[in-house]
Amino acid sequence: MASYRDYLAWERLPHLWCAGCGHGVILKALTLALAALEVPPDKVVVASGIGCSGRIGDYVTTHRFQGTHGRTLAFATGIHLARPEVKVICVMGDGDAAAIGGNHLIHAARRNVDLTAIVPNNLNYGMTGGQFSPLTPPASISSTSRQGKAEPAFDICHLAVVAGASYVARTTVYHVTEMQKFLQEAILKKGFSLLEVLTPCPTYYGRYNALGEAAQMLEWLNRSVIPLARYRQMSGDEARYWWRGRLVDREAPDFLSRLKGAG
Amino acid sequence: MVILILPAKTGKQRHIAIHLDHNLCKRCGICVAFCPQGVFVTGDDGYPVVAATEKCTGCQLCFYRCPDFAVEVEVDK
Amino acid sequence: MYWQVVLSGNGGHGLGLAGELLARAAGLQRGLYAVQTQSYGARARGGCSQSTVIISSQEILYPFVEQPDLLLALSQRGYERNYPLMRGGLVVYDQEAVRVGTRGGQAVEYKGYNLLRAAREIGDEIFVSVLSLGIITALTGKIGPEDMEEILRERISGPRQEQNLAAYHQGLATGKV
Amino acid sequence: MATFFWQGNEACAYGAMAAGARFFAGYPISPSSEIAELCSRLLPEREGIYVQMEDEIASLAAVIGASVGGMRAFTATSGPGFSLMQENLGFAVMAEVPCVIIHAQRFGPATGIATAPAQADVMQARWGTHGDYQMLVLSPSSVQECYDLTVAAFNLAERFRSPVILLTDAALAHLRETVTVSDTPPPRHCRPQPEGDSALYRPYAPGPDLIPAMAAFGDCYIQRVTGLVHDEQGYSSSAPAVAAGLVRRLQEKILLYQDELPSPVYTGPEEPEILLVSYGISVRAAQAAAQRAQAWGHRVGCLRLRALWPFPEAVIGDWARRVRAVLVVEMNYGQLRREVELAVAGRCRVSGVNRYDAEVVTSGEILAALTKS
Repeated sequence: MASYRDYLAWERLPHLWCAGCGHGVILKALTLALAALEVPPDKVVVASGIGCSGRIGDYVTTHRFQGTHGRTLAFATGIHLARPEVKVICVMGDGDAAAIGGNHLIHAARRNVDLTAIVPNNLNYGMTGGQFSPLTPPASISSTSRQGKAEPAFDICHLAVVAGASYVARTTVYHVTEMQKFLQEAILKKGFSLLEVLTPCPTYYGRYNALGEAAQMLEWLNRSVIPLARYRQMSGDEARYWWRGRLVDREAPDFLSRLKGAG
Repeated sequence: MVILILPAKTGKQRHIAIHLDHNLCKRCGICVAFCPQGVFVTGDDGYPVVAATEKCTGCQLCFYRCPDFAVEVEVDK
Repeated sequence: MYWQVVLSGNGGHGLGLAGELLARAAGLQRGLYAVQTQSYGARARGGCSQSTVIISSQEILYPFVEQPDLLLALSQRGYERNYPLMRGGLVVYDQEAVRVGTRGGQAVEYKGYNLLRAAREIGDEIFVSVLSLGIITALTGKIGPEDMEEILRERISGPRQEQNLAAYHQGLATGKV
Repeated sequence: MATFFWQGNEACAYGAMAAGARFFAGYPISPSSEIAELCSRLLPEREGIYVQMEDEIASLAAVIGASVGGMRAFTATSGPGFSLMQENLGFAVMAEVPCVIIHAQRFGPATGIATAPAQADVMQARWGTHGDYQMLVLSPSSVQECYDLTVAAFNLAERFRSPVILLTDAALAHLRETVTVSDTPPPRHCRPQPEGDSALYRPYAPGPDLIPAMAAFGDCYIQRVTGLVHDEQGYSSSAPAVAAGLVRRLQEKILLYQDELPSPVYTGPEEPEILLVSYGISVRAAQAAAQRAQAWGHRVGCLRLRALWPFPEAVIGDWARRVRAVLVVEMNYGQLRREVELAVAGRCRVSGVNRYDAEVVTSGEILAALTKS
């Protein structure tokens, strides 16, 4: 039986992420998921972009691809089409996936490319010093919104659903068991799957918004999310929570099947 | 590498070993805060200390929650 | 031989294809050197369109027409744009679409036909290009009529082949008169 | 031997097929779109993949991904799209991913004139992406060369583990000429493959000729690809020694083997007095002008550059000792002329024949310039 240890480049640890950063939790969940599914390391590509989450490839024993900022899904589309037998798992932060890479996300979901996209959403650009991202909640303090973020945020999960993804879910690093389950479902899903994981950035977002240290931030995340079913019954002001759960899980032909069908 | 191995016996006759790796630990305090049984306390140097091994139920939450691969809980049935 | 041809008119006249057919008929069928270009505006129908062909017995260094020896003018604009470059040769033009009142070169010969009307009578204005190729083939004698027909059969297949061949033969007959 | 009557764009697409390309990702743009159109038909017939991406950034990204997946991959574009590709062009340099970019130059800057030719992107091709690097750039001047140099571009990409740019232009892209194709497929150079114990494979350890062996994703050799400065294992690093070693190897792996690139071709009298230096479609006017000048008894020769970058500095330097003047014929305000001046280093006079009005330069213009030289 495979162990998560087989997927982790131990000699590369400790990783570069800050104390209390949730990226390590997501990395562990990924290695556990791959072990549980018994996917051989040489049949996995971990593809990432730029920013804190972009470094994830430095810590795995699988194939690794780190592209340019925001373009991960476009690179991954090429990798997948050339090597469909390999699982391509894309890890992109909120800035990576929703800002500079937003268009690629829409089109990867629309084509329903058989990729797994994990979006660790730490609500800001950590690597560059805590600037706001499209997914930063409005009124948040960041290093580029000292008076509070003027822009609204958007729901990247609903975007992926509308665009055509086969599987979309959201959870947090607080909900480790749920994260594990969703991750395995996402990896197994044929077609485009997206898992958004809310994760603490105590160094910037937590500090700027007085949310406390890592443990307090996790508690804050736990208080800030509610199950999807309950969220759907809410309206108006109450809907300021994040929902968590499985937003869509549906069957649709993936991009390569369509290409081969047309070819 | 510093590894503290603390074998423990619960009432249910399970052998539990909690491994803490100081080389990997970044002292974020998550294991201390979230252990449902209060197994960990924070030491003077900021690192977690296993204070009450006998309370550990082997639930593994500290392992899943640790962002730094610094905690492992071995449970022998 | 160094023969420079300009086929000018509007988008939808099939001039790009006509240029290609002319060059292929010359270049591939008779061992001559041939090059072809065509103007590319926005790739929508309508508007000015032009195709040029050079046919030469020697390797063609410069592939663009500098001084046309033959001008097919299916639009006034195409005519105005090209006739000042001519120092001789032949202008084949559509009598309804082009007024050649402002004639250019001294040694230039003019032949007017109702090309577009004839094409429409065959079924579509697009047949004007192949009809004109028939006329040019007959008038100039630079291309073997059977070579042109072979290329036509090779390049245009499907339901439109017959109409195109009809247009070509009508052109040949018209040019011989 | 078979002969075809192809457009420049068609010759590029067929050249890519002959070179073994099986993946095309692109975004429609004039005047290169016929390449995409043709590939959408030719590739599925050959068990290959045609994919139309959401923009040119994504197109080159997908090409790079497919190449690391083990396929020979390419894209085609023009100025505005080429500008967007600069980001991932640099990535391909840094990560050493073989790929081919066919760039049919059009009139610019910006949207310019979408269907009119220019040769104003020769410097962008060399220096467009940021950082310190060498770029491999080829420039065909006939439809035959569109075919031949596309084949060469794929082989050079594999040989050097580098992107290779094929610079055509709007005039050449749509010019139809006869192309002769050999019945036997052209020789194929393949990227070096890892051998031996997979546990010992280091993705960026230099092999023969400084080129690292390249595993594909899915092989038992674990491949690590990144655009960050990386060590031989493919792990990111910010150590100065690692950075310096990487930049030096990226430069030297090309500079030390520059003579493997298609060399400049000279036509004209043995001892010319004046040398026309040109590339791309402008060569055609230069050759016609040289021929006419020779017919009038002038000793004018023409040097046709096939590889623009790395610049054939030594060849130009040698010619500068033998001629009275060099005229650089190009369709821009004077881009490659500066490079020629550097190579000539004052040994003879250098001037330019430049056309920048969206029309192809004519032999008459060159002859007029010759009389002044």
